Amino acid sequence: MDTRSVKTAPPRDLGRDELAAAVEWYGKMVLVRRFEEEAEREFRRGKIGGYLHVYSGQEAVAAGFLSAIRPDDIFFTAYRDHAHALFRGAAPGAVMAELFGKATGLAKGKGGSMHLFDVARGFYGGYGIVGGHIPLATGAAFALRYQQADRICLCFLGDGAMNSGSFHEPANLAGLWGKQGLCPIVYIVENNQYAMGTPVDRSSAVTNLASRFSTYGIENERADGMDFIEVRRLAGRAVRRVRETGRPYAVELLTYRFAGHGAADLFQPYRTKDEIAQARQRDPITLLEDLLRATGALSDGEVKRARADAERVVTDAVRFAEESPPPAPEELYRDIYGADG
Amino acid sequence: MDTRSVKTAPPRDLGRDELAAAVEWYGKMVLVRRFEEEAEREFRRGKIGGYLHVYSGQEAVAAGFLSAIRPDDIFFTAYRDHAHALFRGAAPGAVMAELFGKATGLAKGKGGSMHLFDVARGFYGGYGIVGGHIPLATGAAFALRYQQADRICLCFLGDGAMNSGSFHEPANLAGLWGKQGLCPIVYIVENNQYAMGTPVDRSSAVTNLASRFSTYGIENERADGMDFIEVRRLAGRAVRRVRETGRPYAVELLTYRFAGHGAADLFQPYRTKDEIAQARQRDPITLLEDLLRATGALSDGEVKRARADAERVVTDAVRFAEESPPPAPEELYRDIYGADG
Amino acid sequence: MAELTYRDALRSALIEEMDHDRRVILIGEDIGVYQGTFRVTADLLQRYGPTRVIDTPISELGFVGAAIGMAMLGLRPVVEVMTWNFSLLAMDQIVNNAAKLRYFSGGQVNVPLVIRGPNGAGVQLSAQHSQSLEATYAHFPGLYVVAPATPAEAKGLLRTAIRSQDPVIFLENAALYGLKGEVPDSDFALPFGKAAVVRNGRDATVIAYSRMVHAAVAAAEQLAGEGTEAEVISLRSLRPLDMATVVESVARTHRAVVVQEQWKPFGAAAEIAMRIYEEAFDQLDSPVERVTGADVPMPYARTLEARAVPHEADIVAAVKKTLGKQ
Amino acid sequence: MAELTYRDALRSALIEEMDHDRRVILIGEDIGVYQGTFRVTADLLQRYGPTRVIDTPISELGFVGAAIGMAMLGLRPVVEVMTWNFSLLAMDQIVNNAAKLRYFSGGQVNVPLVIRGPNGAGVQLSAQHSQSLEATYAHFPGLYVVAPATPAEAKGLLRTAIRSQDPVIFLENAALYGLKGEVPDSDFALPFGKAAVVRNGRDATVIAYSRMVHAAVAAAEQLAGEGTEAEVISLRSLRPLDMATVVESVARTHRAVVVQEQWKPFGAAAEIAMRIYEEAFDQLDSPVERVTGADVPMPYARTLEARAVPHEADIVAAVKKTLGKQ
Ligand SMILES: Cc1ncc(C[n+]2csc(CCOP(=O)(O)OP(=O)(O)O)c2C)c(N)n1
Ligand SMILES: Cc1ncc(C[n+]2csc(CCOP(=O)(O)OP(=O)(O)O)c2C)c(N)n1
Ligand SMILES: [Mg+2]
Ligand SMILES: [Mg+2]
Repeated sequence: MDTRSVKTAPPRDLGRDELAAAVEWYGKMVLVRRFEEEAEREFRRGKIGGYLHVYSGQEAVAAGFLSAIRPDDIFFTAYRDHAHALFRGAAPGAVMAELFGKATGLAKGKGGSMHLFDVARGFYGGYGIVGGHIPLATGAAFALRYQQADRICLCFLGDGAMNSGSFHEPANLAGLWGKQGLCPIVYIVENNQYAMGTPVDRSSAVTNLASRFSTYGIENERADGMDFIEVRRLAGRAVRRVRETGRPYAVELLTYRFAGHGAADLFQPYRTKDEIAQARQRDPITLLEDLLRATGALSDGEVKRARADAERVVTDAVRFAEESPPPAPEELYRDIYGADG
Repeated sequence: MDTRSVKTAPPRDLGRDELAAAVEWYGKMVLVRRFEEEAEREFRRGKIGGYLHVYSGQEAVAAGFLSAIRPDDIFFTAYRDHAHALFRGAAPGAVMAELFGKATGLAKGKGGSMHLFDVARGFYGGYGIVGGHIPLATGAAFALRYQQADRICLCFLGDGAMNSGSFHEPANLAGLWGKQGLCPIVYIVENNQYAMGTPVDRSSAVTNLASRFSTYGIENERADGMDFIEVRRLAGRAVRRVRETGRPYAVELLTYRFAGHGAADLFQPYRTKDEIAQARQRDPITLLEDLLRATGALSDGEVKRARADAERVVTDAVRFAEESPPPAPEELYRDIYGADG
Repeated sequence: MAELTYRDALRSALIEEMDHDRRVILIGEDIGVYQGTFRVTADLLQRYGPTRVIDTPISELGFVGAAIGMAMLGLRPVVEVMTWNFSLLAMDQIVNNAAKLRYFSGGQVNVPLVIRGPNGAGVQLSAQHSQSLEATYAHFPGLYVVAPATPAEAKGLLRTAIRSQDPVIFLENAALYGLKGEVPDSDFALPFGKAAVVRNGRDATVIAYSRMVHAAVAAAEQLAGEGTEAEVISLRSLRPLDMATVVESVARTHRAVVVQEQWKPFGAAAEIAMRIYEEAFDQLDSPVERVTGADVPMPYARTLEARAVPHEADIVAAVKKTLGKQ
Repeated sequence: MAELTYRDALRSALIEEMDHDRRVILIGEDIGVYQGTFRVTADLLQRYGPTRVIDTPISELGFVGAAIGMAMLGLRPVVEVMTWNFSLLAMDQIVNNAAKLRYFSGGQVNVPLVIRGPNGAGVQLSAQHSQSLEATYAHFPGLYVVAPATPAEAKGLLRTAIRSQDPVIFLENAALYGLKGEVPDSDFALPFGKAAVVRNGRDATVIAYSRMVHAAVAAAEQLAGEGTEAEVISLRSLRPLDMATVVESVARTHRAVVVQEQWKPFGAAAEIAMRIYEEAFDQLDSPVERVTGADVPMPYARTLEARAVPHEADIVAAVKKTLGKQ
């Protein structure tokens, strides 16, 4: 476990805008956490089927990056994707409805938890085959630049994904295309220390995952993924640079998954309760909350309100999902081929 | 082209054994070169079908390594495999017969040029899918150590193969297994500057291919692949170390393919005649010949005899192949399943 | 005889083979410390240690390929794919190396390899995680493809698979892991290419494999209530296909229904049905019927998923159709 | 009308689509500087530059996946696989992303992608380089699978493929690249799912695709000399299958022979034949025959390879068998 091997500089001199953003994203992070807790509950209640992978513990990563991109930028991630959709502004009701398999879900109930999509907001999906989205994101980045846009692409991936050919091959393509300024992508390795039950040092022959990008000529850095302010600053720099140069960039963010791998991972024989408890001491939401309280940007009342807001939004989302109809039977045969099919 | 970016130290102080081996392997290299020229001719005469990839220019690589291993060691390579079979002692007639598709061929005429095998001599084959043999070799190395043998495995691969997931995934496995001393393998990158028509700087985001192994925790070095003595010394060190530690090791050998990619690659629009001519100035056979002449180990007469021997062996091989029968029709249905099938 | 779950039947075959043959080793993602996603390998790391129970990174191509190399050198690796869906990443290794190595080496190497894991749709796992890939693999010469339906079949076939000299595609089913059944003790093995008549009947033959055998038996029971006696065959292996058993049955019943879970086009049922036409045409009193899943990527929503996979009722309807009772 | 080779027909479709639509780009190994292994893309790098004709490293999974991502963002990539054999490395991307993305995104994305290259056995390329993968791909909903037999079909279908909103598996054939034939000028396109009767006959229907169409026509000509008139259908697309044309023909001839180059088990002919039974059972006067390759990995030796693939004579024999003339 080396979450703490990366030092977190106490963020001084927070600018006005930065502070405002931090307060706003604090609220979103509270919402996401509450949403995930509820999703786990609904899974146990049998309202949600299939696999369910929650994001608790990693919020600062997606929040930091998604707070730093433009509305017309795009991103891809794996199956641990609820937070990404919510942070980007997808309606919590539509996200919950997707988990419930309802017609009003983000993907009409056809994708489920692992396949959230909100293309109108630049969210190009949630994918279930580990690493399988990395080639797509790389090609998408090329397409953006080919279209002469200065839009960029983010690709979130797990530590486990880095051992797949689905990582290696597109990373090399990105390195090559980047030389011509044709690959504006940021690879964001969410190193939450585990791929299911396998810790990084048993899945990867080197544990500094950021360094792996050097072999593709992709500049990279490694940072604390628990500190929202730091992630957001780093994201701002990375995004600006990628937008300007059309060259890929990579970051490894050290974070931790508080919950089991998925809702079925109950016993977690691969780690101790102690380890989890220790990691929770650097809960990204608490860290941000403490900081904002310290700077006076957040009062007790506001914290309470954020929590109450989250409660209300999630309750509404569940109600919306519950009350939504299942997909119409004929949906089974729709969306296989386009209009010409 | 950076074949010359690696300096060749003029090998002084050649030991007695080293000198004897060099003379012996000089003869083998002359044979291999002559064999390949003849194979190309037989291809044009329609005696050989399918694909034909010759090794001319790269002889010092396979010779250097195959002269440095034990009879009970094993190795895998890709489709450019005639030299590997011949250096290891496969009967030239059986190799040529395989190219001719005859029953007396190394693989009974079923494999052809790309799939030479001589398992009795530890040669575990020739493979046609670029990179596809790298996982096999890695697993084979594990198996050797699992069986408590101190045998080792060599895995020859091309520069082009390094961009495939078929390289990345087993390299990481080797790095991991090596930590427990369970992966006695040497990866030998035969960097002949091209993958078909694609030079290394257009196929790989970094052109120092050896360095790529560092990301798997595999120690590595880069060297001149045209100098037999140097390759053989390096091979001796690498093999000893791998045998002792059970850890993988990697070398990138800078070499050059004198012929087209395959017999069908006639026009070679991707490189100039000049470039080839320049590379030929460091022909590994001439380099060795010059050195051995300079040390007095090789006389004019011996050079002539080596060439005459090669001529005779190749002529015999062709005659053997010509006169051999094609596989019996019932061979079509044999060797699909084992005795239990 | 002992009553075992399908999971424990598999696990006991692994244990018995590992106990008697040190060449047998296990490789896969989270099979050791994590105890296996479906707990088929539970406690085996503790029992055999980390060189015989090897947890791998997420590198399907790499570890399947490495297992082939181990097999070439004389080990007998049993690879777990967490689900068969992920095996598509290793398809080149399976199809271009494992299946063909013996052939293109002119018989110089064996590849005694088993790849096992759950195949087919589960509980709302949606499009990328619900495929049933038997037709995809059974197409390729050089592979064995088996799909046990019961704990006894699971154990008997896994034994044979581990002892085979050739690569075996061993298709389990997540919905069956908890299923209980009698399993013979002692050195029990089932040969490949031998189907089993699991229910006798004179009116029609229903041919199925894996989970669909149970749907077929349930359908047959329902039909029995209406006076129709359907014979049910569990194929057990798809490559090779035991057509002798199928033809013998169809020669008695004169009607055949072939059931598969996966979508219809170019699926396993097409081949099985075609073989019936080729080998028993004159015995048929009505066209062979196929019962299959819907030709769609698997949807997530429970309601849609239920419509995408075949049910007992579909088999009942198909049998009736062959009998002109529709 | 112009006389073009199959190769030039493909090339002209690429050029015309690239000229009129900047979203069309080409990606593959050695398609640019090297001019393409089979020269289908000759000179196109010079014509369109390196951002539209992209030479890639040996990374089939990576560049097919990247092309899917480009397609999702609105480009229309045409990927060349040097041969379809190598596509197995990209199978996960093709089957789990390209084919299913529209579905699991609930219709939010299109994947207008073409993957093209030679399929089938060539000249002694042996086991790893001689596969014919149409059944493997046609199994999966969400894909189109086409296999042109003539220059006109090649051009007309490639046009439609490039304009399609969905991924197209475009199966060429190395033995056909040099074949000449008339190709309509102007804006010529052929719809998917529409087979063609390429030779009329009243006695039996031979159904084929790609290279086997020519073997079927040759067989029909030979049969004609003996007084038997076989109708030959070029299927053009395998997903979807145009059963209307097939059934219409079989309703006239009452006999059907289905031809495929690949080994038999779980191959394309099984599905096509089964569909004939399902949709034209009552029209048949004899069992549907399959003509296929041998069920073996392709051997290298010329003599063995010749025995492994189906020939004109096998088709002749099969037609005669349907006519009871054996
Ligand atoms: C190719 C593939 N292999 C295996 C799986 C099963 N699986 C699902 S998630 C997972 C672990 C992934 O770990 P990581 O990439 O670190 O992401 P995290 O779950 O930590 O977010 C595995 C092995 C899969 N979905 N795809
Ligand atoms: C997976 C795969 N893709 C493409 C090919 C076609 N192909 C055969 S050899 C080759 C180039 C390989 O280059 P390299 O690895 O450098 O080996 P070299 O030919 O230089 O010895 C290519 C692209 C193949 N055989 N396998
Ligand atoms: Mg992780
Ligand atoms: Mg090369």
